[in-house]
Amino acid sequence: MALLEVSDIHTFYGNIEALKGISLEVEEGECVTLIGSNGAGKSTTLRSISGLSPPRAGSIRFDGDEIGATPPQEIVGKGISQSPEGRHVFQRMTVRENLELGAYLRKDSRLNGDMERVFELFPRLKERERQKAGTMSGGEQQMLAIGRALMAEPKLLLLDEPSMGIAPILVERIYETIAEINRRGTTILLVEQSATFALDVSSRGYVLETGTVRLTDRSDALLENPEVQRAYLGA
Amino acid sequence: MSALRELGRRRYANLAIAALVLGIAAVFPLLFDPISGTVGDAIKALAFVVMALGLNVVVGFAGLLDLGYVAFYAFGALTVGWFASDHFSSVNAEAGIHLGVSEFISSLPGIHLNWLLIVVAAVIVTGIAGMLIGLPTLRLRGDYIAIVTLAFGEIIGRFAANGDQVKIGEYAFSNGRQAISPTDPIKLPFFQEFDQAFNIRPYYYVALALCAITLFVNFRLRDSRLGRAWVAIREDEVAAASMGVPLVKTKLLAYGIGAALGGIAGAFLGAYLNSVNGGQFQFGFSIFILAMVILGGLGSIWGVVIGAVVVSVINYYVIPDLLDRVATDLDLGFTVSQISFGVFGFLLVVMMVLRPEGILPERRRKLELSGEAGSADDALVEVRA
Amino acid sequence: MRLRGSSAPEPAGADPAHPIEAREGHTAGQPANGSGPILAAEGVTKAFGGLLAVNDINFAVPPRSIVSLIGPNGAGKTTFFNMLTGLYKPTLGRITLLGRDVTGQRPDRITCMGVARTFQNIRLFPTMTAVENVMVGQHSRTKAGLAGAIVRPPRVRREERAAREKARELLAFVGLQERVFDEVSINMSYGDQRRLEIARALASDPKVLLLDEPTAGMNPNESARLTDFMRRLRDERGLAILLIEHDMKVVMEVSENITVLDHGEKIAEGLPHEVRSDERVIEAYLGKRG
Amino acid sequence: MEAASIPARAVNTRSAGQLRDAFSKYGLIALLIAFPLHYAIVDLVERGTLAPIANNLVAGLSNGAIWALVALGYTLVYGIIELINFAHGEVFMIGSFVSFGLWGTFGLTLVTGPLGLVAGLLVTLVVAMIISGTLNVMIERVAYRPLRGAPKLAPLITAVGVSFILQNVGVLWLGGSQRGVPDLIRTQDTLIEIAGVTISRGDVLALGVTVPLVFLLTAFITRSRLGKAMRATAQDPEAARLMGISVDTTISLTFLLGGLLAGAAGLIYALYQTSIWYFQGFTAGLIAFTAAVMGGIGNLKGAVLGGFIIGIIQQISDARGEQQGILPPLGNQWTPAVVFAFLVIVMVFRPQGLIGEETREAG
Repeated sequence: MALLEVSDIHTFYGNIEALKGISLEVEEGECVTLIGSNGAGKSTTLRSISGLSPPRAGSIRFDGDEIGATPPQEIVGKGISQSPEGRHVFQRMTVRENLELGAYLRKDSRLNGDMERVFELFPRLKERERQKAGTMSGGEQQMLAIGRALMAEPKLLLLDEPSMGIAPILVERIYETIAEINRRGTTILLVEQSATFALDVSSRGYVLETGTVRLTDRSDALLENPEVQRAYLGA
Repeated sequence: MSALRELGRRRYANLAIAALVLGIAAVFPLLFDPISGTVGDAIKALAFVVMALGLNVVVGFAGLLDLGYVAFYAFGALTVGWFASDHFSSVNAEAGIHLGVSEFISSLPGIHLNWLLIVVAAVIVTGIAGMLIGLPTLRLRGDYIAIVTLAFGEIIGRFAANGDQVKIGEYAFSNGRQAISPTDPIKLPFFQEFDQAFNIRPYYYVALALCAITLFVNFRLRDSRLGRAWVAIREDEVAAASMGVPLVKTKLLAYGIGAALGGIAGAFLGAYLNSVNGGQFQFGFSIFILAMVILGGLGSIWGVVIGAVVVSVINYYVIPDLLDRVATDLDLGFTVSQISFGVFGFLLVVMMVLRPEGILPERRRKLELSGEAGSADDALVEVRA
Repeated sequence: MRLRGSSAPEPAGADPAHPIEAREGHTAGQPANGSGPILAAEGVTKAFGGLLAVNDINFAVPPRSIVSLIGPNGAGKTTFFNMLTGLYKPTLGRITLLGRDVTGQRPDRITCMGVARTFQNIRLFPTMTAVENVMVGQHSRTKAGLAGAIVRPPRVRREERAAREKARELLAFVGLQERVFDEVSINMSYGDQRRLEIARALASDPKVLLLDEPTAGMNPNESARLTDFMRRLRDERGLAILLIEHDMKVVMEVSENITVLDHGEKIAEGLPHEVRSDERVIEAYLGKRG
Repeated sequence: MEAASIPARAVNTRSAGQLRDAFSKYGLIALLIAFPLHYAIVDLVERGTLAPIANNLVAGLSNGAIWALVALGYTLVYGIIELINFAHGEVFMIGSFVSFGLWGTFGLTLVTGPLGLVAGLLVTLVVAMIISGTLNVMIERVAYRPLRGAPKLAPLITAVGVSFILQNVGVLWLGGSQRGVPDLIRTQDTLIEIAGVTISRGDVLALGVTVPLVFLLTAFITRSRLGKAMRATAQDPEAARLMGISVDTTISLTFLLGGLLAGAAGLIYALYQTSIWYFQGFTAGLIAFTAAVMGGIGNLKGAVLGGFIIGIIQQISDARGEQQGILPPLGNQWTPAVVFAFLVIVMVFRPQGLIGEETREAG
């Protein structure tokens, strides 16, 4: 049984159907990418999984439990954490406080160790530990958002457009780290508009189009698939 | 062209309802003694209908929460105090200024204008006051607008209450907590001067006529280019501006009209109550009128009329005659009259929580408050923010 | 910056290296005469706090043309739109409409002068019917004021009737079924809402129409219809259209000229096939191969 | 809170914009300084001493301490759900009433010994705080929470309604007029006098309770886990939910804190003013709201600063009943109008407040 099983979910904003029956699976330890153009439903899929925009129909099973109607704050406790689109770090709080909030639900005492682990992945954050998050660059904020999500010790990490609005050099760094996080055993579901990096680090990918899954394949195959390029740049 | 037919039907329906309501209202005072207290209460209730319909233009149509509506009542009533009493007793070498008033009043000192002229003056004074208050306010967020209008209302209330200390030369702004009294009775062309000692029905019919005119104005405005612009601003200010609706001007018009209607009602009450007491313009009165609008249904013209009547009935009959007796019978040790504003506050809370669209909801508000409208807008932002 | 293609009508002698000087002649106050741009931005910049959302963009919309603005998420396209329509005031730079400086004008003034727009997230007036929405769109082209509304003289009645008829014509023009004309907009289907928004924008008789992701949420069929429709607007109504769009099929098919933004900067400009094969554009969209 | 929607205020108004910008930066500060400065000059010229204005300032600070506590409640709540909790003033009023009631129950009188008095007052403080806090939480549950998704004006209207209900609870409780409170601590007694400037026992009490409470609150919000959850929710409610923070619980906690402070303020007010009545909450509420806005709503430091500023303005206005200098005679019948005039000026020219930039930046 897969760690995450999404079957035929329909998610609405008002009376607009943003997801028209999305199904996908993520196995334990995998890194899976959702790609597609703007408005294809990638972010909505993540939001449905994390509970922010619960689906109106269909089922989401995580680790054997149905979580389609569970509120987000409880889903975090079950082991899914998300780095949301646009980062959404707490601007007026320090890097350290942001990371502490990432571990909000954890009662154990290994926080400091975990924070060191995040600092090890993102040495930049260590340098800025006492700085207000809002004063950092977009790339640093992205690192913080990912680090914050890791602090929840998730079984499944949802990353929404980690490259958005970030300088190319930093994008590379962030993707190296994402690959590293996955190597260390965290399952990752990734949403990305810039497909190349994402497909490089993931094993499988889904191509979304207007709220449906257009095709799915191994990442290397998708990279070569002319249809993927067409989806982005038109024929 | 089914839409036009539909519109036509609606118009006739409204006319029919209006004729029926006004007809019943016209017969009402004949059922009572000419100086019956019930008719007196009804007269005040009719003035409140005018005010509630005025506030409805601001809050219901344009969506601007005004918590200082009492200011316009104050200005309207003060207009009577200034121009229909001996308040400015030394003008014209104590001979007074008189225009279109009865022979007896013509012999009194002070400024005495015919009531119709005073209504015109009140419209001008309150309209200008409304725009002056509105101008600096309207750039603000909705909840800030509410507080600033409240502050203005309180400031003006303070000026009225301590107006005896505010003097330009020898002329005071008001008589302070000592009322400006007596004010002149209403006199209309072709009619005898209204004499409250024998018959208050003429006042009733004047109030009813004001209601009818106000209703007419409300309906006309609602179904006009301006009315559409108000709804547009209320529902999406950014989109409205992008469609060419000038925000400040359009909002100011709503303020001005609401203020003018409040002023007209104030001018009527000032004359009917025979005195203008500077201490009476308090925040509670704004809430009293707001409760009528909320209870009836924000934006719904007939709803607001019902709301005004219901709240007036509660205020003049249910609380003093029914609830107070119950309280006395149960020996509660207090009267409900003491806490009448608490009752109106309670009405506000209950209505907003249980039936925010009011007794007789307006079609649009029902959609807005049910949470269907507007949700799509915010949500789609999330799709590709 | 890349050279413009020849098919896009450009101000005579426009030199891409010196765009501001090049356009000076057209901004001196004379109206566009078919050769100058209808809408032009010169060195337009918007900073939010320390963040440069849009940086020094030069841009022109020639008359009777369809030009597009593309770029990845967060590139600053909508911010740029909001400056063109007066919702944001540029931090630096100048925006001209038919040669008149409109930088920082109020949005309703800009609409009145001939710029209309739609919104990325559809911003209809939810409880108004389709016809009423379009009638609000005519606000700047109708006159009835306070007294007119109350007295309703024949002039106002005529205006009202004409506005209503024009609204229905526009709704039919954008392809809405007559049965939804009096439907409250919140209850309309998504595609119909998109169409209605365009009708509402057209109601102000614009010279330039700004469409912000009009095909978002449409299926390929609907998108294709919209593409045809944009051409009709240009050819039949003589409109200039500025399009923000993520559906590249639509963009490539319909645009005469494409400008690409990334991180608030213009990274490319040119004909569709030029833009498509531009290395920087591919990188911006797909990411650089490491 | 929705990231990409265009805030209404972004719709720019061009004319008078620059003038307003300039005024909003310096004009307000200048105005605030000019007000006491005017009377300082008057005192110096007419009486040759600065003692009267200095005494105004001292009394103003004590008053301001009360407003600061109430203002913190407005600012906390506004920071987290963007609602002007109109009923907050009444929660403060209930704090005064509870304190008064408890003194009767405990039998605290003018002759109670110092030990008993201190113990009695401390117990009163705790109970008043708890009751006001609980009341505030209940108000949120009943009147605001059901309207969480509704248009913003809906909860504001219920807030006004709740305010009226509580005022009338006050009327039933202690009647419709001012009620004298035993002057338990002999408020007016001078503790220190320097060059005609007196510091009374009341001044010490007001600041002595307020300052530690403000520090406690600050420490709670900056250091504790729940405090961090509050700040996180205020900054980005959706991201807070992704951290596992329950937004409902956090909002309740915010109302609790605001209520606790209002309860403490109620007790100080009763002791300090030695008279209480049902209407005190309405005026105090608006004064404190003005303070919160003046400081920059959503900003704790700002609320405290605003509280002190408004306290001083109010005290000066109360004390200057005769014509002095270029300003007309004021006096306490005009004080609300003076405070509201400042409210209007702040709202119109600098709605973000004096140090408002730190709060709620866009996005």
